[in-house]
Amino acid sequence: MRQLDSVAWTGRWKRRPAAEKLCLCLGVMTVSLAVAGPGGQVLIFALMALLTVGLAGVPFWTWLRALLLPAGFLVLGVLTLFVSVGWAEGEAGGGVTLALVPPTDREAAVFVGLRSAACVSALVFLALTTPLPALMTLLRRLGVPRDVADVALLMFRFLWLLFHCLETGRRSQTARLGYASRSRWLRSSALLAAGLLPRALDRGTRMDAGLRARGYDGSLATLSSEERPSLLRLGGIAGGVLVLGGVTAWIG
Amino acid sequence: MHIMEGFLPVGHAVAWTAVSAPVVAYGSWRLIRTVRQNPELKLLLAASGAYVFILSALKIPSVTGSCSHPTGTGLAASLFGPWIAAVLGTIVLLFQALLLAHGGLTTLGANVFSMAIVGPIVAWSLFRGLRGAGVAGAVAIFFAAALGDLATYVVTSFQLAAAFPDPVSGFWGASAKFLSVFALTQIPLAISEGLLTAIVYNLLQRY
Amino acid sequence: MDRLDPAAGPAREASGARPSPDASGAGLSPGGGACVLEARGLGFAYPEAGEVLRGVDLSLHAGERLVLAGANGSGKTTLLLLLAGLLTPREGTLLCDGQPRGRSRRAVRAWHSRVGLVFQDPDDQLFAPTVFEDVSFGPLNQGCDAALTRQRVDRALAALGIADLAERPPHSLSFGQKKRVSIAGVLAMEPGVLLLDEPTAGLDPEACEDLLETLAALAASGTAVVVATHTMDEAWAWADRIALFGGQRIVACGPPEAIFRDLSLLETLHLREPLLFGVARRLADAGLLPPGHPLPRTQAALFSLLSQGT
Amino acid sequence: MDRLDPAAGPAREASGARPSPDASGAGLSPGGGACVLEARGLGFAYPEAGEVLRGVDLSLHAGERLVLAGANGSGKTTLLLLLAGLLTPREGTLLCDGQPRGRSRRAVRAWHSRVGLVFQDPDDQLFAPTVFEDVSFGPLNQGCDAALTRQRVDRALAALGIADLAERPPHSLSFGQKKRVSIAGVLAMEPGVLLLDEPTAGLDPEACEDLLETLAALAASGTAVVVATHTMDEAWAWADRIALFGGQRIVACGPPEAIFRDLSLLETLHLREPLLFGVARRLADAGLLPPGHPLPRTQAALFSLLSQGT
Repeated sequence: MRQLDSVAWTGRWKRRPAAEKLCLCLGVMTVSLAVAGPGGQVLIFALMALLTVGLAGVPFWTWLRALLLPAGFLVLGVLTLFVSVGWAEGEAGGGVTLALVPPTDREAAVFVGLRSAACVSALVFLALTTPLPALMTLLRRLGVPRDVADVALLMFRFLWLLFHCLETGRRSQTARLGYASRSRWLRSSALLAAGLLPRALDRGTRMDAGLRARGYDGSLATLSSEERPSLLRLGGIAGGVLVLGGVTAWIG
Repeated sequence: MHIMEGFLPVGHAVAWTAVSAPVVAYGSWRLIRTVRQNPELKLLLAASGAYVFILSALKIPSVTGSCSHPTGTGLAASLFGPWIAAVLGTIVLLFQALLLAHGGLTTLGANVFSMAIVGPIVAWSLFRGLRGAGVAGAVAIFFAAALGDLATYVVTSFQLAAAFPDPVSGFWGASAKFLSVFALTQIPLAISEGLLTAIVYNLLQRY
Repeated sequence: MDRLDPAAGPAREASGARPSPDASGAGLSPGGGACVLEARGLGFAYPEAGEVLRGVDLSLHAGERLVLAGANGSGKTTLLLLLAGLLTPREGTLLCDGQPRGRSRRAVRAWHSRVGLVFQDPDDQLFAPTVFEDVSFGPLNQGCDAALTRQRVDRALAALGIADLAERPPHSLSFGQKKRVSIAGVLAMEPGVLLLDEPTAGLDPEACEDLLETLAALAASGTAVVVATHTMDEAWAWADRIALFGGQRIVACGPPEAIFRDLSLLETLHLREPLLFGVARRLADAGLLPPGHPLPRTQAALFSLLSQGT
Repeated sequence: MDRLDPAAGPAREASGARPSPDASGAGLSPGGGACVLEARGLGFAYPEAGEVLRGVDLSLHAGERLVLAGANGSGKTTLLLLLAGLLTPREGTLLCDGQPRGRSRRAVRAWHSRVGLVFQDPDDQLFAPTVFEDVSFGPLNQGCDAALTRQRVDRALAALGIADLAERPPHSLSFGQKKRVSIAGVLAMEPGVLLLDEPTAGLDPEACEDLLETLAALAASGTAVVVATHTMDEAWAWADRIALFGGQRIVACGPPEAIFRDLSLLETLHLREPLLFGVARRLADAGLLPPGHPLPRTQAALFSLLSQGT
C-alpha cells in the first residue's frame, strides 16, 4: 500500500489533472467490457502497460507487484469456469459429476480472464499515477455531497496514522513474541485490533480540537492547487478512446 | 472476498451498481444529516472508517494456515447502524481498489452489495436478535461476525454464478462450484474472524 | 522578579520568593508592545480530573517572547487551550485587545483569528491531502478569497522555510517537517498571538535551534509568541519573560534571570536550573567571567566570554 | 578514540579523526563484560526510502551503557529494529552470544527473548487492558507458567518503581508512567540486551533523571543497555561508550570524552558539543579545574570541582 501510494505521489504524471486520468481509465474499461474481443483485450493490456511503465514512468517491478494480487483471483476464477458440475438424478450411486467444459466455453473462460486483465491494467494505471485524494476532490466536483467527500478525505489521512500505529504495534508485539504460536497470534491480533479502536476515536477527537483552533465549524474547505483539466485534452482522450473502440472492434 | 476488476460482464456490473446505489445514497443522506447536527462526528466517522480499512490489513491466521482480511464493517454497523456503515464500507472498498488494486471500479457495485450491505446487515441484525434473545455478548458477536462473513461469501458466489452459469447445471451448479472453491479459505476465515471479533468485544468491554 | 502573580501567594511564600507589589496588569509591557491578550483569575476543572488551573493571571504584549515553564501535568496545555478559546474557563475573564471573549459564533471566530494555537502533536492538526491545501484551511475559514489565501499560504510556507513541501502529502513528511507545516497552518491565519505547546519536543538539536530562531523572527515582526516547555535550557536561551507553573497556578512570572535565581522554588516545582545559566552564574560569582556583562544566553556567548575573562 | 569502525572511512577522514587499527571485534570489552551482541557490516534499505544503513559494525558487552547518538533520520531507529531482529538486514551478519541469527522459528524466538526493544512511543506498545496484563504479555509468550510470570512481572514493576500501578488501565496513566510500563513489559522477559529508542523524549527533567538512574542500575546488574538519543548532554552524562551516527553509518565509536573532543565531526553530523563537556573542557584547558581529574559528567560534579580549583 505504501509503495503504490508513494509512486502515485512522486510519479511523472502526478500533476496531470485527475479528471483526465479517470476519463482515460473509465473509457478504456468501457471499451474492454462492451466492445473488445480477445485480440482487443490483449491490445488494451499492452497499451495500458506501455502507458503506465513507458510514459508515466512507473517502475516496472512496482507495476508487476500491483498486478500480482488480482492475478491470483483471476487464475482461480478462470480455472473454476473450466470445470462443469452436474447432478446425476435419481440413479443409484449417482451424485456430483465433474467434467471439463466444452471448448467453446473454455474459450469464453479465457476471454473473461483476458478482459479482466485488461481492465485491471487500466485500474493499475489510475492507481499508480493518481494520488487518491485527487480523485476524491474530483468526485466532489462531480456532485458527490461535500460531507461524504470530506469524510473520505479525512479517512485517507487517518488511515496513514492508524496504519503507522498498526505497524509499530505489531512490531512491538513481535519483539515480545506475540506471534510465536498460533493461539498467541489470535490473542495478539485481538489486543491490537481492540487497542486501535479507542486510539482511532481519540485521534478523531484530538483532530477536532486541532481544527477548531483554526476556525473549523463543520466545513473542510481547502484550496486545491491542482490544474484544471483542459477541455482540449479531455476531448483528445475521448477521441483516443473512440479510436481504440474502433480498432478493437475491427481486430475482434 | 473481492470480485476483481473486469471479471463481471457489463450488464451485471451495471445491475449490481443499480442495486447498491440507492442503499449507499440513503446511507449518505443519513450521514449528512448526522454530521450537520454534530460537526465533530465528521472526524469520528472518518476515524472509524479508517479503522475499518486498517482492520482489513490485520492478518489473522485461519485453521488452514492461509491469512486473509476480516472486514470490520460489522463493527462499524454496530457503532453507527448499517446504513452509515454501508457508506463507510463503500469508501473502504474504493480505497482498496485504488491503493491496493484489490477489487475494482466496474465491480464496485457488486462488491459493495456483498461486503458493505449484506454482510453488515446480517451481522448487525444477528447481533441484535441474539442479544434480544438473551445470548451472552461475546457469543452473539461471534455468530454475528462469523455469519456476516459467510453471508458475504455466499452472496459473492451467487453473484459469480449469476454471471457465469454452469453449462450443465445452470445457476445452482455454478453456485455450488464457486461456493466450494472458495469454501476452503472462507469458512476457516469466518471462524477466525468470529473468534477475533469476540475477543476484541470482550477487551473493549474492559477498556 | 519584576512580576509576580497575586494568586501565587502560598507557594511563593513557601519558596522564599519576595512578593512584589506589581500585579500583572494591562497596559504597556516593559518592552513597550501593547497588551494583546490578558487572563484574570482564570480557573478550570475537567469533569474527570478535577481542578487543573486556579487563579491564573497573565498578560501578553505584542512582540513578546513568553515561555510557560513547568513539569509535565502542571497545566500548561490546559492554559493554552483556554487562551486559544477551545475550552471555556470555569471562572475568571479573558481579554483579547482589551475585549472580553464573547460566545457568539462570530466572536468565537474572531478569537480564533486573533489567537492561534499549535498543538504538540502535528498529526492533530494536519488533515488535508497536501501541505498546500492544509495551510489554506485557516485563511479560507477566515473568509479570505482564493487569491489572498494563496498569498498567505505562500508567505507562511516561506516563513517556515518549507515552500518546497507544498505539494507533498503529510504522511510522507518527517516529524520536523510536519511540525513546521502545522505551525504554517496557524501562521497563515496571521494571528496576533501564537501559542505553541512543546514546539521543540522530538526535534533534534539543530532543528530545535532553527525553529526557535524562526519563532524569534516572528516575535520581532510583532507577533506575541508563547512557548510551553519543560526544557529549562530552552527557556533560558529564548524567553523575554518566563511564567513558572506549579500546583495548578503560575507561581512566578518575570525575566529569566530573576526566575532562575530562585533555586528553591525551582526545586519545589520539580524543575532544574538551566545548565548554561547555572554554569555562567557560578563562573561569574567566581570572577571567571568579565564583569558588567549580562549572563550569556547561548553556549557560544559563554565560551567567548570565558575566553575574555581568563 | 579507542574504537573506530572500519566502515567509517570517508567521513572519518573528512572529520580529521585518527584511524585506529582496533576494529570493533568480539571478545572482551574494556570493562570486562562478555560480548553479547555484535553487528558486522550491517546494511539495510527500505523499499520506498532507499538505503538507510550501510556497513555498520558494533559490538556490545554485558553490563555496558552504550549511547547511539545522531540527528533525527540518521538511522538510529532502523539499527535498533535490526538489532532486535524485527527487520532482516540486506547485508552483514548479526551475532548474539557469538551465535549468528538463525531463520527458524525457534531461533527467532530465542533472539527476541535475548534482545528486548522499547519503542519511543509507549502507546505503540501498550495494548492490554491493565498494566499487569500488559507486562505479563512477554513472559507468557515465552512460555512461562502463571507463577513464574507473576514473579517476573512483580520484579519488573518493582525495578521501575511502578508496583502500585499494576491494576490500572494504561490509558489512564501519565506519559512518564506509560513509559515505565513499556520498559517493564520488555524487562519482564529478562533480556540480556535492552535497546531503548529515545527513552527520555517527552519526559520532564526530573522524570528523565530518574529514568536514566533506573537504566544505570539495570546495566550495573549485568544487562547491556543501549539508548538512542539526539540529546548530547544526556549522552555525556550517562554513556560508557558512544556510537555517533551520520550519513547512514556509525562514524565514530568510543568513550564519550574522545568522541566529543572532535568538534568538526559533530558539526558535520548536525550535532552539538554537550554543554557541560564544553564548559568543563574549556575550564580545564584554562587551568581552572584541579588537574588529574576526569572531566565532570554532572552539573554538581563540575561545581564541586570548580570550588576546589579556584
